[in-house]
Amino acid sequence: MESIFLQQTVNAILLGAIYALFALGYALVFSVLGVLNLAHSAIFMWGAFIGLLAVEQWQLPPLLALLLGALGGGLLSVLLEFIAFRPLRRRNAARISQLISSIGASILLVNIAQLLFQQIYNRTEAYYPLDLVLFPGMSTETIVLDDIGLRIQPIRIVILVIALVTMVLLQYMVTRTQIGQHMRAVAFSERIASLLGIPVSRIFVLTFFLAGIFGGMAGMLYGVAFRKVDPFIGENVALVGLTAIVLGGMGSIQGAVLGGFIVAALQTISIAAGGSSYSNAIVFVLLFVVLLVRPQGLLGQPENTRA
Amino acid sequence: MNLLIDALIQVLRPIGITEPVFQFMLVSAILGLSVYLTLYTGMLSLANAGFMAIGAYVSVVLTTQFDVPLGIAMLIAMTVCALVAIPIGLPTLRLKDIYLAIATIGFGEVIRIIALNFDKMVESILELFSNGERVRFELLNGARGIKNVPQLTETWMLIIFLIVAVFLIIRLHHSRFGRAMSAVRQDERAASNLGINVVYVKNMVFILSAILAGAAGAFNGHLTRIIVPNAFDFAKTVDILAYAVLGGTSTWLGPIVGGMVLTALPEILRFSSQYRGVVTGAILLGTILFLPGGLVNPKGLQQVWRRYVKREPALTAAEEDPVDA
Amino acid sequence: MALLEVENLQTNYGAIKALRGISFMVEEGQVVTLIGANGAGKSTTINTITGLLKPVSGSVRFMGQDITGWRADRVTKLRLIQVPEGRQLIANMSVMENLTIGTHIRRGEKIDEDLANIFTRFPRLNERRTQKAGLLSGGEQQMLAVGRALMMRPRLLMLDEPSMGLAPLLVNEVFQIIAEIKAQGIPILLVEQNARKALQIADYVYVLDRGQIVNQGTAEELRSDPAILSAYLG
Amino acid sequence: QDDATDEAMDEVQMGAWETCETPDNLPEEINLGVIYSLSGPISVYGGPQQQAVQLALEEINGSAYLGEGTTLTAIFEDSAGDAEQAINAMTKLVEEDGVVAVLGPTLSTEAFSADPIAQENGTPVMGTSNTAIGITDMGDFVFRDSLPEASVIPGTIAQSVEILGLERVGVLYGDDDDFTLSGYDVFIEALDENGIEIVGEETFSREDVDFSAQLTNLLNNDPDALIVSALSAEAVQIIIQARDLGFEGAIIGGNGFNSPDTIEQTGEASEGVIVGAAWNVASTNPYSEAYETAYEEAYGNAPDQFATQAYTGAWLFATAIRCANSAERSDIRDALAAITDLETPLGTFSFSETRDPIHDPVVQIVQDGAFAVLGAEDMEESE
Amino acid sequence: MLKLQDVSRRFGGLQALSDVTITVPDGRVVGLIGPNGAGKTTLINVISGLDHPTSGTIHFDGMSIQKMPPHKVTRLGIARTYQNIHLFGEMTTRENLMVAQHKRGTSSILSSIFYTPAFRRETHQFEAEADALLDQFRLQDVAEAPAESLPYGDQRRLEMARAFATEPRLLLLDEPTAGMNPTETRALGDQILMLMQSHHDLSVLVIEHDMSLIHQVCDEVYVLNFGKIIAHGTPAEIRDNPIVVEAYLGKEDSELI
Ligand SMILES: Nc1ncnc2c1ncn2[C@@H]1O[C@H](COP(=O)(O)OP(=O)(O)OP(=O)(O)O)[C@@H](O)[C@H]1O
Ligand SMILES: Nc1ncnc2c1ncn2[C@@H]1O[C@H](COP(=O)(O)OP(=O)(O)OP(=O)(O)O)[C@@H](O)[C@H]1O
Ligand SMILES: [Mg+2]
Ligand SMILES: [Mg+2]
Repeated sequence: MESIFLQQTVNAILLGAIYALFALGYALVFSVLGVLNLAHSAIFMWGAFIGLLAVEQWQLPPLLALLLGALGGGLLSVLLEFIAFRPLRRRNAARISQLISSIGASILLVNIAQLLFQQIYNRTEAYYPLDLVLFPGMSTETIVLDDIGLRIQPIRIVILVIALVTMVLLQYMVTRTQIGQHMRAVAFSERIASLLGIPVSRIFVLTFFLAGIFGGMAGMLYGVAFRKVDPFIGENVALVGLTAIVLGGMGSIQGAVLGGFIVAALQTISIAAGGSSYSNAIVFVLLFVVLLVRPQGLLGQPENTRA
Repeated sequence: MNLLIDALIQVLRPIGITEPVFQFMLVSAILGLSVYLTLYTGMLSLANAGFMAIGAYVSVVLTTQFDVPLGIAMLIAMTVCALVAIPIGLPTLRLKDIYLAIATIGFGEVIRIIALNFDKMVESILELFSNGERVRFELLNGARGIKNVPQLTETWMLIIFLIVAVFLIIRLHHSRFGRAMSAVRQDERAASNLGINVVYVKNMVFILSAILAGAAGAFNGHLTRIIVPNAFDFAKTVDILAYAVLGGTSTWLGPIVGGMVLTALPEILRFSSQYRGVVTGAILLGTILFLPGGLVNPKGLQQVWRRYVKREPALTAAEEDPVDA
Repeated sequence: MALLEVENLQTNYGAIKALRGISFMVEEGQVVTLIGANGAGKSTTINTITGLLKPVSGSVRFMGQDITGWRADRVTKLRLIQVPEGRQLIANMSVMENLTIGTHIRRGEKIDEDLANIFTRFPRLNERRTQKAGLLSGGEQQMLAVGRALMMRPRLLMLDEPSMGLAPLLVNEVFQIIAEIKAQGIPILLVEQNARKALQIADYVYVLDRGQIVNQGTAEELRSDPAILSAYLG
Repeated sequence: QDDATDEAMDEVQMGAWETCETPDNLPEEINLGVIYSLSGPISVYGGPQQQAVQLALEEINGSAYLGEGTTLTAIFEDSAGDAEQAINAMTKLVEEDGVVAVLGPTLSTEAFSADPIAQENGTPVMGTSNTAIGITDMGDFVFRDSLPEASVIPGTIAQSVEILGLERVGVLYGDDDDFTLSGYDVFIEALDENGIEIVGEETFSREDVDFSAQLTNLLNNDPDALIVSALSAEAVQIIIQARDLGFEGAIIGGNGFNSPDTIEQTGEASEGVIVGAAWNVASTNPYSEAYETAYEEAYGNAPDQFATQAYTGAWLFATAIRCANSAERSDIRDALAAITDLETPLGTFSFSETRDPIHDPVVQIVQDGAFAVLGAEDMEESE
Repeated sequence: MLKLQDVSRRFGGLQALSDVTITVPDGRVVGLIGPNGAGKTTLINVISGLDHPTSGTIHFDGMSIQKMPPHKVTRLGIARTYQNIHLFGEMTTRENLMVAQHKRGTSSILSSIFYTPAFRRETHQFEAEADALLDQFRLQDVAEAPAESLPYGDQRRLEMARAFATEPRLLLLDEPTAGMNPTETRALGDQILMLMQSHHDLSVLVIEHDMSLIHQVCDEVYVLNFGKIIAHGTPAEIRDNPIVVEAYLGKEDSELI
């Protein structure tokens, strides 16, 4: 009983790391734009896809592939800013139309990926090689700690570390650096930011680039961890990611990470308690309760406005 | 009426709109109206897929298990939706924007999961009272769905329902309640200080929206011959939102047009075979970029006219974003 | 060559013609005031100069450079600083952050010194330095807006109704600050409803009405103009 | 020499289908409607199905199977895994395009929505991956060549129990999908019949990728074997993760395990995996081998079961048309219903009274990185 | 009559109001002045129900209202304007007024759906009233323009007109003349006086920094500083009160007036 508890805890933490990494990029764009970028999950998928092509078709070393996946995600994300968001902002369109344009972009990206999969693999799924090691010297053997009854795959630990490091770096950047301050100013109001001499357009591009990097990286790591990649893997995490950032508090970096871990923990707990059919329902019920008590999410800030 | 519909279908057939497609377009139009009501009141509620599921399941169980006529089954389904909307809306509608959106998406997901596990849940409850004997209970059949649902929905019913709904919404807009809806959207605090019971307005609208979604679900359930929980998932929610926003939310006509266009689009685009998805995405993106206010948006069309046809210089007003809005 | 030269500026909001071709200038070291009724186009003028709005025609030259149609952040980098109407603070940042956020456009030295100056002038801000700007009272917000602009060391400061919503004591304070800024040789373009005080401090005055300049002159000239007296001085 | 084997293969292949005289009464072009999920997540299954049908049609037309001058053309429609689109596609094919028969749709759910349209219009329709109960009850024009789980799983369980001596098993299944849920029901029934103790049941959802929590739960009860009702997309993950968690017993699955990926993508982890299915890549039936070679040659990867059933479905329709010597929908239906003991890649194939398929399923186990008939060794030993 | 007894409001560590006791008698215009951040807006917020006091009681005509939601407070006859304009920007001027008539409407949704005579009568009556208000507040010219496109001064007047359209017996005005020039300010003062004349039991609580307006319209004035009432009296008394001069007016202004 003790060992199963320990194993489930580890399961939850490792799953949470992936959710968290994905949610980070989501949260970043939302906090700066105030817009949900529903195409973020497509970026995630493209990160996994590019990484796959890199190791599988171009035979590049996996670390380089990770870099390419992240970079590809970043560039695609910037592209999204140019084609799906900027034109609408320029015309002062309602935020909700930006949401819809991101859906359009997402459909486009997923379908392009599907065509490419078909071209390259003759079907719409493909796998990362079985014995892929992320960096030289890394083991693919499951780590077995028999005396406490624990088994962990090394790759998941790597993902956990990457997620945590990324979170700390991002948090530092946003709260401690000038760029971060400028991002928050733009997030609050482009108009005010521009009156403070902040190059608004450049900040947007940067934000999208960073978010894309996180999305792409998360996708690539997800691919490495679970190996199967298809044009639709983004849909698996889209709702989870959304739940995570809302639960944690929109616009809060730690919130996104915390949310990711909580969602994973809840899913795991409900499965461990014998409720695998209800695990997602339980997640949403908790979300519901949290929002009723703290409408701004766990780490979110209350609205700073007055009558 | 039927003659008219037939004639209309004859005209539309060459572009790929057959009668079933037309029926689904009408259902989408109702869904569009459902989300329009909440958006018009400033609530980004995405519970529509959930209420659609409730409407579909309740009405289908009634017509298939209890031989209730469709009309009455629909009324009951709509009532159930309204009753469910009350306890959901009261706590949830205090939330704003994306928080409301995700909480209501959560509602939809929970409904879907309940539908998936309903039989199992009832079974285990019944087992509590039966001395541990294994009980079989089959009503919703989980993922297998309810099969062989009679196709009771007729095109004319959908058209009449839509006309009545539009009529009521127009009248609603002209009532003081309609003005209150708009006021709540634009400035909740000011509205409450003018004597508008914001909680009441929001909840009423949420209920109305739930009723419309429930009706759409009931119609839809009696069109597809089978209902399964996964038909009412997150993707459906996103679709419904897209109906309203792509169509434009400044008038009731927008969501109707949006729902119909978005539903017809994949059928019209069948000729593009494997490029269908890409083309759909590109059209959606292109439309919203050109017409950010949606397809039906008088102001936006004027702007586009000025900008692209008359080639006047672009508008110059920068975004107003006061500190305390 | 004047510091700021505005020539025949025309700006529209859609079909509404808010500016119908106005021309004026601000010389080094001057305080120039724009007065005019509500909706005359004063804010529109300032916003067009800073690049928040694009003019339909006309030109804006600053320090000899044609900046017509530049984006606001580029204009601001020239340290042509606007204190916008309605304060426009970053509500979710602290007072302190609001004060320092614009300082990236100047060189780093003496920021602390300037900050100390601001705090002596507005002790209220010092007390609230960690509070979120959005929760400040109206007057506190106005002080913060002026403070923020000063922290950017403007070459030309454009103030859009800086005394709006301030207690009499603070109105005096603000005008005193304006006088001090003027004394430091920083030129100011001031938009004011409080014409009495504005005329006291101004070197030159333009009167705006429905998007056009209908009168102009030195402060003394206008103070003795009976039409102005009755319309703006009450 | 290669050519020679190719030819020999062709012979085997073509020989199988030539049950009736070459027809002489057919129009130049016969349109066959095909509805598969070609976009969206289900396209993983729909895509190969489409390719298999294309392959079949090339062979059919290339060999003038329907007589010189007659071509069988497929009109492919995408249903995107969506019941509404399936209805729309079926309406278009049956009412607008006037096809003589329809293959598909991919999902049972789609079939329940769309097949009645074919039935109403007297157009034969054949499911090639619908395994739910009640599909063919929709009417006498509704066929399927996909063996329902109920015809496969009981045998799988009985054999596994006998050979491996199972006593306690854990069950893992997808509960939001008709296919996996039907599989689960049949598994449970079969386990019951064999008196096997179920030490745990866990569920997952379509497209899940992490099954560690469920598996940890199940393995905690020390089962002899894991019974899995999943689609191939999840099967690979489940096998790998179960082994990662230290499970060494048998993993028994249905259709879902029955894909080339099961071995390719799980490597050593697949040792001891038992697959009971309508058809398997490793099938030694000569018709199946010939088909498989042709498929691999055309598309570069091995077919899965659904593709094979789609391929067979296209051939079955062609055979019905040939035997009916008519392109009339009702004639085709009658000829189809009359098919008995036809040699196909699925084995010796007949339609039952209820238009369901009758042929032998296969139960195989992964040994030394390859599928082998379950119990083959024991049988050899005992001989 | 409005009566506040020992009203306090804390925001975390900040005591925005402490033990404020004031009375606004019927038919009187009461001024509320004080330095920026003194708590004036907070006071109006707790009266109008947008915010609630941490302690103390508020009575309006003997009814305790300190816990009431805003719409109920309004229905009792208390209306307000905002320091930062809060109009319904997408609605026209006239529609803004019609929203304010909401609470007086008796027509049900059903009657409007069926367009009953009662509904039509009510609509006509409201339209006529709206026209009268447009006249009274000099907004006829912009009646059909969207509120967001109005010049600032017009917006301020519209806010007041809108508050007045709820037919209040107590009107709370938060800096109604901010951004107006002296001429406009005086006109607004006249407007308030006119309202007082035509509505006998109307009372007004007005926050202002413009002392000329205070002198023009107020019967009595409270002075708030750091959340406390530091002075109360007629405008003239206040002007000469040294504490007020020190905390609020400054030398120059008291001399000027
Ligand atoms: N966003 C806008 N959309 C449409 N019209 C506008 C907008 N902003 C201002 N206007 C119009 O432009 C004209 C000039 O407005 P502006 O704000 O420049 O006046 P102002 O002189 O600053 O007045 P105030 O003293 O009230 O601030 C007014 O008629 C106003 O109605
Ligand atoms: N929601 C809030 N949270 C925290 N502090 C607040 C909040 N609302 C007001 N305050 C603080 O309470 C004090 C009083 O604010 P209030 O707005 O009532 O001042 P005021 O008298 O209206 O000033 P002004 O004349 O400048 O408008 C201020 O210091 C303000 O920062
Ligand atoms: Mg202005
Ligand atoms: Mg105030």
